[in-house]
Amino acid sequence: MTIKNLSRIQKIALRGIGLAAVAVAVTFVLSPYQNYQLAFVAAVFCATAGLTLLIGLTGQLSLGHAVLMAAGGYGYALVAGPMSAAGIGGPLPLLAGLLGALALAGVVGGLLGLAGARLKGPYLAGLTLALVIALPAFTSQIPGLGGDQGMRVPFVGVPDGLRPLVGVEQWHAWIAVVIALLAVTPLAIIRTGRTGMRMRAVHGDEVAAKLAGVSPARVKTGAFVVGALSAGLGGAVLAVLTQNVSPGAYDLNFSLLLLVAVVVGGLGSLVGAAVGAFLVVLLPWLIDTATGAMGLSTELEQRLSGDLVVLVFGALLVLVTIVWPGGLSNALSGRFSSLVDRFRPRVDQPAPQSLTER
Amino acid sequence: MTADARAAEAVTSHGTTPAMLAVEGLVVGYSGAPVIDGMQLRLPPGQVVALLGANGAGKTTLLRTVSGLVAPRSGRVRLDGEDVTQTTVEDRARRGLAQVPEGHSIVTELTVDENLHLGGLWRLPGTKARRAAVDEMYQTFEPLARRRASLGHQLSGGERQMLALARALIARPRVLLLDEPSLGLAPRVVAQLFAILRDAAERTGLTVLLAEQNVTSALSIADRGVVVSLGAIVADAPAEKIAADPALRHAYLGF
Amino acid sequence: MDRLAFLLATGLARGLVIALFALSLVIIWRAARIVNFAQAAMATVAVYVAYAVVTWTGSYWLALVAAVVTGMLVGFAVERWLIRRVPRDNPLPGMIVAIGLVMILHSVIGILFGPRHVPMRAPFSREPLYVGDVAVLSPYDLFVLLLALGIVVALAVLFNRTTLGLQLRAAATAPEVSRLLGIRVPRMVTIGWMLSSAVAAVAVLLLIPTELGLNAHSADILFVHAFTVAVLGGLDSPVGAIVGGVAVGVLITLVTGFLGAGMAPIAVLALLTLVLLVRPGGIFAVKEARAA
Amino acid sequence: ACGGADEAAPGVAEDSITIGTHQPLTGPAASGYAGISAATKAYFDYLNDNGGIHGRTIEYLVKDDGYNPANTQTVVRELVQQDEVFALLNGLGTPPHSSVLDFLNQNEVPDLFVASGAELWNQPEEYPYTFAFNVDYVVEGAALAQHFLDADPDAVVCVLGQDDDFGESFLAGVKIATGEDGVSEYQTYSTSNQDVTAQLGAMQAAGCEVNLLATINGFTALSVGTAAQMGYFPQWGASSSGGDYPTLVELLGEDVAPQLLQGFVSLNYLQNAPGNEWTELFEEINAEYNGGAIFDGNVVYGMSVGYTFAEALLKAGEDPTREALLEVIESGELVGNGSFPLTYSADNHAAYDSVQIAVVDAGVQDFVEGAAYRVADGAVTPVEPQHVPLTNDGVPSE
Amino acid sequence: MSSTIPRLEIDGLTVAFGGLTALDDVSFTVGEAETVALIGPNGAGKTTVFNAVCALLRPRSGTIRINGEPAPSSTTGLSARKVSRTLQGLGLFESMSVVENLLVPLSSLDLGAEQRLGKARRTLARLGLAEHARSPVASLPYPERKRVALARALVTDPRLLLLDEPAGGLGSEDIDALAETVRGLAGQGCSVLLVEHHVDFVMEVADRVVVLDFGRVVACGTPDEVRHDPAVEAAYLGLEAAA
Ligand SMILES: Nc1ncnc2c1ncn2[C@@H]1O[C@H](COP(=O)(O)OP(=O)(O)OP(=O)(O)O)[C@@H](O)[C@H]1O
Ligand SMILES: Nc1ncnc2c1ncn2[C@@H]1O[C@H](COP(=O)(O)OP(=O)(O)OP(=O)(O)O)[C@@H](O)[C@H]1O
Ligand SMILES: CC(C)C[C@H](N)C(=O)O
Ligand SMILES: [Mg+2]
Ligand SMILES: [Mg+2]
Repeated sequence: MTIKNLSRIQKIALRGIGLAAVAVAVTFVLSPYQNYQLAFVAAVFCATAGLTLLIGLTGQLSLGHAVLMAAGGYGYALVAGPMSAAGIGGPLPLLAGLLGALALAGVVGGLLGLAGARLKGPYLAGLTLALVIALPAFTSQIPGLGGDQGMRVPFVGVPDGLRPLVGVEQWHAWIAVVIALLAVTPLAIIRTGRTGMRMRAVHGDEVAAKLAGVSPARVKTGAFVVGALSAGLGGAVLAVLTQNVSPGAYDLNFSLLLLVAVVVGGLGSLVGAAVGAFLVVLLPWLIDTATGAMGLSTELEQRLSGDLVVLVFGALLVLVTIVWPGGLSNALSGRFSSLVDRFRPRVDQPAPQSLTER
Repeated sequence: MTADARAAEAVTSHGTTPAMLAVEGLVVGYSGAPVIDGMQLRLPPGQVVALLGANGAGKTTLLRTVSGLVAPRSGRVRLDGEDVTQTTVEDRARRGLAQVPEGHSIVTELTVDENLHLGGLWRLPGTKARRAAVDEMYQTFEPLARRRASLGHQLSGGERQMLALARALIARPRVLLLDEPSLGLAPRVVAQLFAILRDAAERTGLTVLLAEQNVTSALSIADRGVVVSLGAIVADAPAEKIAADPALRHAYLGF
Repeated sequence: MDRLAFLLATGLARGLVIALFALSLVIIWRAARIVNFAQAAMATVAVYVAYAVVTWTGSYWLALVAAVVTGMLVGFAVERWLIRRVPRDNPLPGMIVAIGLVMILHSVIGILFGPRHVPMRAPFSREPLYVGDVAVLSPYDLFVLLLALGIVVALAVLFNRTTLGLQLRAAATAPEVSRLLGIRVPRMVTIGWMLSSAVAAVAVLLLIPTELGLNAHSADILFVHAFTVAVLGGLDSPVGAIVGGVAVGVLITLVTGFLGAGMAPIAVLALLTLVLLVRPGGIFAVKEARAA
Repeated sequence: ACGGADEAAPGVAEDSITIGTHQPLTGPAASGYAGISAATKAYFDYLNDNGGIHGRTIEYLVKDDGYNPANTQTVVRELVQQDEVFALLNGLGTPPHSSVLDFLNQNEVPDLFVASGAELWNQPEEYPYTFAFNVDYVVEGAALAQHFLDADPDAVVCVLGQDDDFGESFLAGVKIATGEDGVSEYQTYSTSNQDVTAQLGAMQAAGCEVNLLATINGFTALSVGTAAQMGYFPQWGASSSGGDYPTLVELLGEDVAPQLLQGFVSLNYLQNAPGNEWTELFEEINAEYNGGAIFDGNVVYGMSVGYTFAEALLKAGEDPTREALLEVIESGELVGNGSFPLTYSADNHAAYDSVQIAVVDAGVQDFVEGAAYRVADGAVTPVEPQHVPLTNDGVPSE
Repeated sequence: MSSTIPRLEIDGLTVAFGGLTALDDVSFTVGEAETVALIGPNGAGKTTVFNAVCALLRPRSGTIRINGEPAPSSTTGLSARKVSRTLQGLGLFESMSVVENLLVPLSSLDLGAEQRLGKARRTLARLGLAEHARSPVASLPYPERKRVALARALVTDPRLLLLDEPAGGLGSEDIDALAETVRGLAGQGCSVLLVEHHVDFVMEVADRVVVLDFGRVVACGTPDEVRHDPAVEAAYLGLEAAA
């Protein structure tokens, strides 16, 4: 069987698995901290991948994507926590926790999606903004969510057999990479398939889409839900990584950072979402390391720390929007705009066997 | 020189009368090859000129270049003898150049009444004068009068087009550029509109450049027809001559 | 009962500042069809200048003038040098550039002035006047009330009764048509930005004395509330901004007073959700565009 | 987990030792606390110029976490795994620091002198590597309330608290002194909403005479200022986190602060009274090593943290290991520089259990003679302060 | 018409926008394989009829039946009932290619990917658009764009086709081609209801003409009957155009 005979979905899945395998291999050469960063990138990628589809394909501006990650984190903690406490060991709490993350994030995403289906641009942005702002209030008002301190999340240790081979951070990076694979592959499939086309249709002209039998409400809600599920998984990964989920971690700034990631990476592009995730995680560290190495005065260093990163992100956001509206992934290589694009059905290719989507 | 071309020249130059609107050596393009290539055209005051040509011939491009929405690669646009090539769209409008762009161009978030007032902003100083002109327009286009408080985006396609035309007329322009004004209008309204144009040209010396697919109607009120193809003028003659020239009609106008 | 009256009055005073800021968002929406996420940060810059003026001269009134003037200048600069370069075919790039600008302004203010709050005093007493034995508005609240109402009326007249207002509105939604009608669209958009940032600056100036003090983030929550209000009332509706602003101010105060501070953001979210479910374009939304 | 006797501990080099911290240099808490780490750093610079500890200088890596737990996670890992710090010192804030509690303990990194008054840090069984620095909020609430009740047993006592663990623990402390039903009104604020008129209106309406504040400095100023503008002048008592006079003056403005804060009650466990020998030393160090930053409670606090760490490091021996450091702290040998000697022991990781009441009079905040309380086992008892004297110009020595 | 159930049956349709009665007790039918033109002055309510049939608005009263059954209450239900419509503007998905525009309505049909693609390409070929299949619609000249809009409506093999000003803006050659296409539809059993101001085109393709004015049906009959109806001449055609 040659590559040509594979279905589009199989190709996307294979490609995803290949990339994940590369990422796993890379963990062996990374330091623990770098593995932690890699895992963090994978978690953020889960969220940006969904957000880039939401904004890029359906045109819905969500400023509350961090809340969906938080929902995933809390969903994970609410399920995995009690199981661990009850003494259940092994991979079970992790798996059940992921289901919990999917469930809670799915519900929140569904509700947001229902709202999004009715609301246009700025109105949806306003609602999601109010939601991020209200997140700490929810966690402090709903008993059991631990208020500002958030919830403890059980530690996921390296399985006994692997312990001599891999460190904790490396193990976590593996978990993160695999979950990212599971979260993003469906998005890649959706993006290039029928559903992605419908999303673009709804974005293009709602009335025409309706007349073509496409329900904007359903498409928009669906986009929110798949974005939420993926972000929820990202939130679960973060919970596992940090053994904690708290509202402060998912504030408006983080939501905006996710937005920066997808815009700078290139709206609608999954590679862009990945580039953005890397940027959002690594840039602060790079800048911090750079200012640290410059031997600035303590006072100046204190002033710059934190703020300089924000300045750079802000400048990037402005610059990219004005200079390369297609985002970095587009600007860096025109044709290579998205790896996944290469597997997009070329509609007039003579051999349509590769199009057995169902 | 063919007979046609000679006839065209006779109409074009009008002896020593200065042109109200003129384009000289105009070259316009978007990204690739020029869409309009070295065009010359002179409209004396009070003349109604039908600009004809197949879809994509460059009619819209010419009108947009004249009004300033598109910058030419080279060449000049003159309004009443003055070179306006370097001036902005809004300056040209204030000097009495009005354009009704292709496709129902109104401000959809304003009411019909507000749209009409906007039309008179520069050429009719004073609220009173504008009010009177607006009311007058309601008498001409009575469907608009019924919808005066409606927002633009509630109107039907034809109502929008009517509004765009009324708004252009209210400004009492010296030169009026119309891009497919009949689009979406009921035949009776088209007839009425063309009658108004004819009348304005004769009474107030309005100069009209009229791009139309509706060739028969357009030629029926025009003094002169200009046929463009592939960015150049291929015929320029009195309207009756164009209407009567079967070769021309067949080659460029498709009927 | 006294308590309710007190909370209502307090809510009204707070609501007016929110309303004023929301109004600035409505202005910029009407004049440029953009949600300016940078409004608060831009206004904060203006208020830093006002702070400098009040520190040098000791005059609040000069500071007020300075806030207005700087607000206009900031609006001018941002529109001319930034927003004008942004593609206008869809609303997203504008919003995103504004978000980028927020980050830039916040960090620059942070780097220049540090994280501390600097205090600013109100020009009038904030001790409430009593009606019977119910504490109601303070002189400062009255000042805010009158200023806000004055600005609202002035803007309503400007937008609905003057040709400048007509031009501003036309330029925002249909730039090409407007240019063909002789309207200097770029100038109109700039004027819209200047007006709106000036109003925002005044709102933030009025806010600071009731808060911790001036800092890069002083107006963040004001922006969130005001944006909520603008959405609640309908982005196009000045009346909606005022009514919504007062409603949200009163709601926050009542909920904080009776249920605790933690419930307030939830209450705001609930109100917003409820209103948008019933009227997706806000309470005072103009009629929806026809579908086809 | 590190190796044998001759292998150096992480962060320990021939002539330096590297430690780190996470601090809010930006974000919501920066306004109140960004000065702390700068002061600690200034103290270390002073110390290093005076020969350091056992010939080693102390390198203090300060990472900004913006008071955001997710950032805390990242920067603390960076400190531990990338920069390989010897210990974490004075990580600030309950939500941020609680998110790295497990990580630090699992990785056996000394987690010293946490900057928060939550009770979380004092759990030697579960978190053997973590030690608190602030006196906990329960102690603060109880001591403050007791002080007011000693003066007027019938006072109407009310509490305004931050809507988190800070407010709740403090309230629990107040109730130790007043009894379960002794708090007439409990109001909360949230840091995201800088308007406390509604809360103060409620307290005024409830006839509150003594308002105890579990507030950060900004909200203390806001509460006092707002109340005054409402014509409401109760007695105020504030937690040490929100009762720093210089900071409040800065927030309220120099012209009105002395009047507004006349009689303002607060408490502390550090020697920050004007004229105190430690205070004067720190003021000098501040002028010389901290760019003359405003000298407030944060500076005293930050330098005290530095001193306490230096003392621990000194006592941990010539070639310090993490184990030796913990051992020496748990041994109870550490004295610190507070109003009371440190209380660390193997089964107590709290730094202080006693506080001294301070009152503002004529623009000076000073401790009140004979007003000091110890809170232990659910009871408040009066104690005598035992000020630790300044020796060797604040450079710990054997 | 005949004993068979009409494709589209509109009975007593009344639509109001606030105070404005856009349609007032409008009734007419479109039979199987019949082409009916709906004409009338601007603002008469023609597009509103379409909007009502497509469930884009809620009528005040009246019934709409398609193949004898009540019309679907949601717009998205139309394609299942084999009803297609073009919009008065173009209403294309501007960011997509031509073939993708056609794949959107096909996406809800229960067909394999190859079948969908095949159908789209056959439809494009039929309308002479095959060479443009992969071009972005935004890059096409106006007449082609107009044809893409038509193709998108035709690709699902509708039994009832609603065309809103299909000839608007087209040159006479394109109009002739369009007339050809529309006449061909009847041959395939498709019913067409069309709104158009191009009178010659209407007269050429319509079996029957319904004339609306101020939301009421003012005339109804064969093209010839209607054309010489004085009421229609006065309200709609005007004197010159009737010539
Ligand atoms: N904005 C644009 N960018 C690129 N090419 C354009 C643009 N506008 C028009 N063109 C091209 O320029 C040529 C002339 O177009 P124009 O719209 O001027 O023709 P027209 O005569 O008005 O046609 P129609 O009768 O269809 O309105 C066409 O080939 C068209 O594709
Ligand atoms: N959503 C709406 N809100 C308010 N008025 C509307 C709405 N839709 C249509 N109308 C009004 O109803 C009337 C009928 O409109 P419709 O679009 O049906 O006209 P039409 O017959 O299609 O006209 P045209 O030939 O100009 O397209 C018009 O006066 C229009 O302004
Ligand atoms: C920084 C501390 C002294 C107080 C702070 N409120 C906390 O516990 O988070
Ligand atoms: Mg054209
Ligand atoms: Mg219509």
